[in-house]
Amino acid sequence: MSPTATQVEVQLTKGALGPATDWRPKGAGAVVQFEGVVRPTESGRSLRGLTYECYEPMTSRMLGELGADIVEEHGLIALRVEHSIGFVANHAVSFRLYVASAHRKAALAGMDQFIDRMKQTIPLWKVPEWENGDD
Amino acid sequence: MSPTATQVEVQLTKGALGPATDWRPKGAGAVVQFEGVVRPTESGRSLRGLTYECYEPMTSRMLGELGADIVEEHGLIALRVEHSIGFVANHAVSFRLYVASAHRKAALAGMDQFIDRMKQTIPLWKVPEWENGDD
Amino acid sequence: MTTITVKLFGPQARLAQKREVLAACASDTPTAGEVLEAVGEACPILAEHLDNSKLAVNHELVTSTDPVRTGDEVAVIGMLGGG
Amino acid sequence: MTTITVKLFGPQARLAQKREVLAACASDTPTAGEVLEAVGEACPILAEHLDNSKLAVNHELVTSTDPVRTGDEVAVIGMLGGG
Repeated sequence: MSPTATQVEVQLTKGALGPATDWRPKGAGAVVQFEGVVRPTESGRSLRGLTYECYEPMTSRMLGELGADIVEEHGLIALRVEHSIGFVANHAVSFRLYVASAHRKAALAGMDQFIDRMKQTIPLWKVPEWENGDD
Repeated sequence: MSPTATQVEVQLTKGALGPATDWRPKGAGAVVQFEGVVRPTESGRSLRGLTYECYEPMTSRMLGELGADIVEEHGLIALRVEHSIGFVANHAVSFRLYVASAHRKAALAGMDQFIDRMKQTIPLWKVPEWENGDD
Repeated sequence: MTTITVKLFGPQARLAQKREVLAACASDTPTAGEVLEAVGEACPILAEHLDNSKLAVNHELVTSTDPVRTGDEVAVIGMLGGG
Repeated sequence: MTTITVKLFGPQARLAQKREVLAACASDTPTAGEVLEAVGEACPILAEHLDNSKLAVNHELVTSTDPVRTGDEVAVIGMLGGG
């Protein structure tokens, strides 16, 4: 069975992500939510935040394809990914991944693998904005 | 460094858990939230829900000790566990675990291990309430 | 001969249809293992479901050789993979 | 001789201080590998940062032997472990 469109949702948002929603697909026994928060330092240097760039429509399409692959490989019920585009200040949320499955192990494994592959294959970049001046 | 009380929070609640809160400890780069949802069938039989029992104060104390162990072993920033006591109907949330860390891998590994050990060692029981009559 | 009141929880309490069992031990100074065995004798339907169980004495898990004394609060902590 | 306009993103765009590079290829029918090499020649500061990069041609990742044609939309997809 190949995943349907309704099982995978992708949303790119300008700036920091808003609060999480009560996402709980029917039939799920385990719902896991991962949030990536911008940290104020990188390699010991102080940041103001990060600027994210995408290459649409390729970015959304590839995130959707990756989500569908992960849903299928791990037998998940549904997956939703939210990512910021543009500047996100320290301490704000720039990435949120929701995964729903019947059981916990599949949800956690699918989540981990989605993020690994996202970093390797998705056209989505981050640029550090240093605290003092340009780079 | 052994974890401080403020790093680990335990909350047992009568009935289904309410909505998740915006839990995001200072310094966290990765915040993961796991929800356990009561599923309407078990071993092919229909349920009305599950009844959870604890043995206080042992249950809360051991959850706190487990949380502190996991925080220390995985170098986490903080951990919060919420669990229902009493009857929880199908499709409602009976368990929620939040884990915060600097990076993703530690958060996911700590979460997985907390739940594994919780099932093995914590005095917290579930009893199925079957759809038709008693058991 | 000592009789210890032992609390039951969860699936074990359902199975036994009671929340407490009186465990009659031959010894005046029974070990936790002897108390657990006496629980199975007092409530045979539980006997085969005690393999993964431990006793808590005064809210602390103990091993089977630890002593149980009259007046201790004793509970069967059965681990059935719930949660 | 073909000149291909190639888009840059993220850290690579910052490094090059531009969002597009004109890649001059000797061949009239260059491969993606030749275009990527020409990007490094046109913008030497990028050359050592193209090892983990691929080209996207019309929003599809291609391999280094795939052809690039005039009029294609071409972008460097550099993977730097972001996200």
